[in-house]
Amino acid sequence: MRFLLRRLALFVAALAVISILIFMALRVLPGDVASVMAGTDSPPERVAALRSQLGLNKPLIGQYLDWSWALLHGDFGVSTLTGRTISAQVGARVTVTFPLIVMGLLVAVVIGIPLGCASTLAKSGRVRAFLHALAIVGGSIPALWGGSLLILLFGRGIGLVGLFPSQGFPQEGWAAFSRALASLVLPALSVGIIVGSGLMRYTHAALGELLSSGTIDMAMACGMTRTRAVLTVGLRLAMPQLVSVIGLTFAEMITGVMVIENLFNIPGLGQGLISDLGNRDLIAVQGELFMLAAFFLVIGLVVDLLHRALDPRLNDFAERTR
Amino acid sequence: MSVDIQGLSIAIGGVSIVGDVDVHIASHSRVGLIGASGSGKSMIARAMMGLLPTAATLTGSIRYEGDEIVGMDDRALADLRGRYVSMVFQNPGSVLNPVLTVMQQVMLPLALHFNLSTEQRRARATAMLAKVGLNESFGNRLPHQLSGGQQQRVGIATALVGAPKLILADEPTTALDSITQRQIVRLLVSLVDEAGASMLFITHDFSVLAHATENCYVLDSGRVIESGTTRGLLDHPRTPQARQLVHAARKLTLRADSGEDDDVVDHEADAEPSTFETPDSDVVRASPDASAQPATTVRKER
Amino acid sequence: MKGNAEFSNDGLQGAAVDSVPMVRADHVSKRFSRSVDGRQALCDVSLQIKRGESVAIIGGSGSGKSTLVRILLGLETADSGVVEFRGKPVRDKRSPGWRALRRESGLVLQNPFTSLDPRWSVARSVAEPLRVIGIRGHTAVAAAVESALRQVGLEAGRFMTRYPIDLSGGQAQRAAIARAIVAGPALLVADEPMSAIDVAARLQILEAFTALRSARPDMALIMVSHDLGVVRRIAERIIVLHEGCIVESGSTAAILEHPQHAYTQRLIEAASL
Amino acid sequence: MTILHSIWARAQGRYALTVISLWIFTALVSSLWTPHSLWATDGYNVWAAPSADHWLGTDGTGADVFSWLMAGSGTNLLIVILTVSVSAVIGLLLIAAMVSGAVMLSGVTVVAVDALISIPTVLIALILAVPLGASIAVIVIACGLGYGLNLARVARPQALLAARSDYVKAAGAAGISPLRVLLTHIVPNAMPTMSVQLSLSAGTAVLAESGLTYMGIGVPSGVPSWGHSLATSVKFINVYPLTVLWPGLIVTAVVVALNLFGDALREAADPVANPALRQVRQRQARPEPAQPRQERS
Repeated sequence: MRFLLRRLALFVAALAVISILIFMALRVLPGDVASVMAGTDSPPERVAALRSQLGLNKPLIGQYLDWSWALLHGDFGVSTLTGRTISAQVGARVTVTFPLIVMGLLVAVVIGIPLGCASTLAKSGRVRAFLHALAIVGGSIPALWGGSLLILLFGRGIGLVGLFPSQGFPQEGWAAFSRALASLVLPALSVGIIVGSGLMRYTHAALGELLSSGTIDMAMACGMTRTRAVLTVGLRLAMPQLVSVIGLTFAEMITGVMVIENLFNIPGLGQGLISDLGNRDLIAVQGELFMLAAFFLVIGLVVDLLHRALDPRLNDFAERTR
Repeated sequence: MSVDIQGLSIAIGGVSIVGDVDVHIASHSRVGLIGASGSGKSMIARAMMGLLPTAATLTGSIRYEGDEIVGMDDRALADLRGRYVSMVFQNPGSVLNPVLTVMQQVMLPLALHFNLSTEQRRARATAMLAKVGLNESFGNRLPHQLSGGQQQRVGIATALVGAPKLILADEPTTALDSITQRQIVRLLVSLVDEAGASMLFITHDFSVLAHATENCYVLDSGRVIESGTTRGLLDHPRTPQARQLVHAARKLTLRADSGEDDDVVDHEADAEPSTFETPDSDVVRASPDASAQPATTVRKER
Repeated sequence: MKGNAEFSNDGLQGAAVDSVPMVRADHVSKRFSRSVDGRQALCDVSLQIKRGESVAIIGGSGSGKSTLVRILLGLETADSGVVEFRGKPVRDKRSPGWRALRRESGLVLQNPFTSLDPRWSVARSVAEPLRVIGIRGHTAVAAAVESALRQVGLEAGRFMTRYPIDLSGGQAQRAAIARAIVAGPALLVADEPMSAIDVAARLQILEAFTALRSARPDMALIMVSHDLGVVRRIAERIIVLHEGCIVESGSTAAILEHPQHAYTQRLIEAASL
Repeated sequence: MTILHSIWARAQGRYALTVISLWIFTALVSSLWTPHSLWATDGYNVWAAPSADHWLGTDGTGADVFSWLMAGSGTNLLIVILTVSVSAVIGLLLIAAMVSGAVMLSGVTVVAVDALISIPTVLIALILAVPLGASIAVIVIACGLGYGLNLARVARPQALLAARSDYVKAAGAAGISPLRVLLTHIVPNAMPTMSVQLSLSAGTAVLAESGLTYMGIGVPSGVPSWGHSLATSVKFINVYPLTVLWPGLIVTAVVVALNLFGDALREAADPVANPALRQVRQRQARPEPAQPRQERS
């Protein structure tokens, strides 16, 4: 129990640190935030109006407290460019990015874990070597290139075999469910394959370690075949590690998603953030960065707690940490 | 169950670990396999259980009651393991499944080989745990919450719960302190005899072997160099390696009487073990031999 | 609880009172860091070890013998009681006697394969303590290492450049002993040096210790073990530890011939062939 | 030299060493000479197919693709070297804190690493991009921090094992200072895992460069890099699909080489795993002692 409180306390502390980091990043800008946002040649009174609207003339600490207080109420401020509240803007993008991440993770898990097990269990050395090589090459393809290859192969209109749309996302979003889903297939594949090979290598390493431990021998001595022992006992013991690996993969995946969203022109968080950054809509960027950071801190917390729960020795060990 | 091993050779990556070994274990008999570390003794036990590493190559024959097991596929071997042949491992702490409670571990072989209801399995497992001196309260403990001796008792219970006909004990006492060692050996011997099974006991220490087995084979770098009754070997070891093992065992232990050691072992019977309530390990049932001394429980007044 | 002071000094009165004892512990107690039932790892232990004396501390697992040794070496702090090395307290890093104890003590641990750094050659491992006593010159270090290896029966030429992975159990443990004695310590502590290796190798280690006893008569030796048979040839005096308390102590012959306490009797029975 | 020798002995090692040395060689040469000047644009010869004059054809502005890729190798090499060193320093500092005696320090560091590691490097890069704009510093700091955390987390088990080992206890008992124990015992024993992780991070840094540059927060637009070449050719993928092949192939080949180099390095540089290394150190050791040898034991 003590561990849980310590971990939660640190989660909140990390959230605070990240918010300060993001806040400072915007304030340390060469020149003043308002003038940058208003555009270089805009008249001074426009800049002054912007300044007061954003409350920039208050001392830094005051600004930070206002912002974080608003954050607690889920109000991420209003984008000066579009006039829409940031939370609405982000809300729309999340409905695109989140399914993409989930589909990507699915592809990664479906590729990674079975092939990871196969590369450990396969009888013939050649199969093991081939799968190992596949994992290394798969993990070395830049997201950008992987995506473009998939477009060239399967993209509708240019690809050899036009199966899936290679660009864009239906205007009406998920209303046109089938078209929306189809447009996410290629992006999910390109993200999933790359992250999947990483998962495959982690699974291979985790299982490999376990094979040499006596626990598999004990399970076999009780009457299990080697394969069954590895798949039941082995996987169960590797579960804590695999969970934290999937958590890590989730974080790695966002890099891929951001690139893929821009490549496939998918209106998700990634593309939105980049365009906001491009047009210097700093308030929007500030809100979006914080939301993403909070999202990943939560993922980290959940993965860490799951890891402890799955491994009885750990939470016992945590109780009596010497 | 009688076991016949003929011309058994094991090699890993081209390096020969065991070379042309012949071993016979009559049913209801306890046979020892002794050799320095690295002599390949554990490898023979693993071969008998089909637990050899995938890179190992095996030739020769191992027959249980006449049925050849070399060449059997893993599925057929798995049906044997835990039902007819079972194994007690050296380091129970690193072998017992860390996420299974004691009860779940002991019930595993039953679940794999017999279709019993959960209650029957639980009852049989509880009875087995009592036999190895672990009462109810140990049922839902996890391996890392047990002492070395208690972990090995769980290992023995798991090996014996399926009433196998052959027990392979691979250095079961090496990781334990001297008092627990003697308790575990006595426990194994009594349970094996009670079940009418036969046992192959592997160790590097003659003093442990003297208590556990009737006859034994001496192994040196993968070859059987000598065999005979354990007592006979202790008194007159022929080969230099056996002599060295006996010499070392003598030097490192006390005589029954603690006079200066001489090479001839006096034959008066071992002092009968009596029941002692020892705080750091659980009550030891007096072994079923006839002349049990009256239980004298002496505890130092605190 | 009867103070067991009388255990610690029986049989000593007769000996000429040496200068200050090499190691002295007075009413040392220590609770398990998170003991559930308040059981004590060490309860009120007192003992004295003179210069050049060889003492065995015997007990089963959980008897607190390793904790006692770590406290005697100042590597662990007792809850209560006093521990002194050559008359100076060694409670922790800041105690006056601690630095001297580090320089003048050698420690041999149980498992030879983990007590040598796998990525260091034998020569470099054995030479490690020399830095602390200021021997840095290449030839001086090499000479000290060679003589230490020779004392434990390892032929310097062959073993100096070997790595632990190429050594047998017996050889690795002897290299660990060489490391413990290379700086000429006044006190050598061996914490169950033989229980992790097989019988044949154990004999080599026993011979190494007996050779050391004769080569360095004025070096005190504390041998911790759970096996009476092993220590019989080494120790002049035996202290039996059971559940953190000294239950019996005396000369080796006395203990082996007339064990008083039931636990000692069981230790003897467990160690007889 | 023996380490390189042992790496060369294995097929994977050979591939890794050839690709990496080729990369370093091209990076050095490119700083002096490229087939065509990077700025020699030729309006009439835009998107030309590979020809004798332009080995890999030309890009949208008519500049020589091959020269840009050559020049790019220098930038990427610089980024990889900086990122790996930053992450090595951060990783070592974190490990030192995690295995240190002070329970408070090690406890907090362990949990802090677990918490912060869930922040993806791209997010850190984005935060840094706001003040710094697109620059190599963004990549190096973001990746260095991210991989440093990762390095500490992956190498922690080895480091803890070493810290709690008997040889560290023995060194402590002999009076060796904790800092010296850390540098001579704990770090070398965590080194095999760390060397693999560092070469993995080198590979990921190359991949990250291409991603971040495409998103406009990596290498500034004027500076040649593989990410830059990839980003420009991807924009016209439906018109000139071929041009996308070259940068992607180079990056993948290099990242594969870095990964294989990591695996090979782990075996080759570790005396425990590499018997050849042990023989060599024996020959380098002092020659046989002169005095007569008597076999005693």
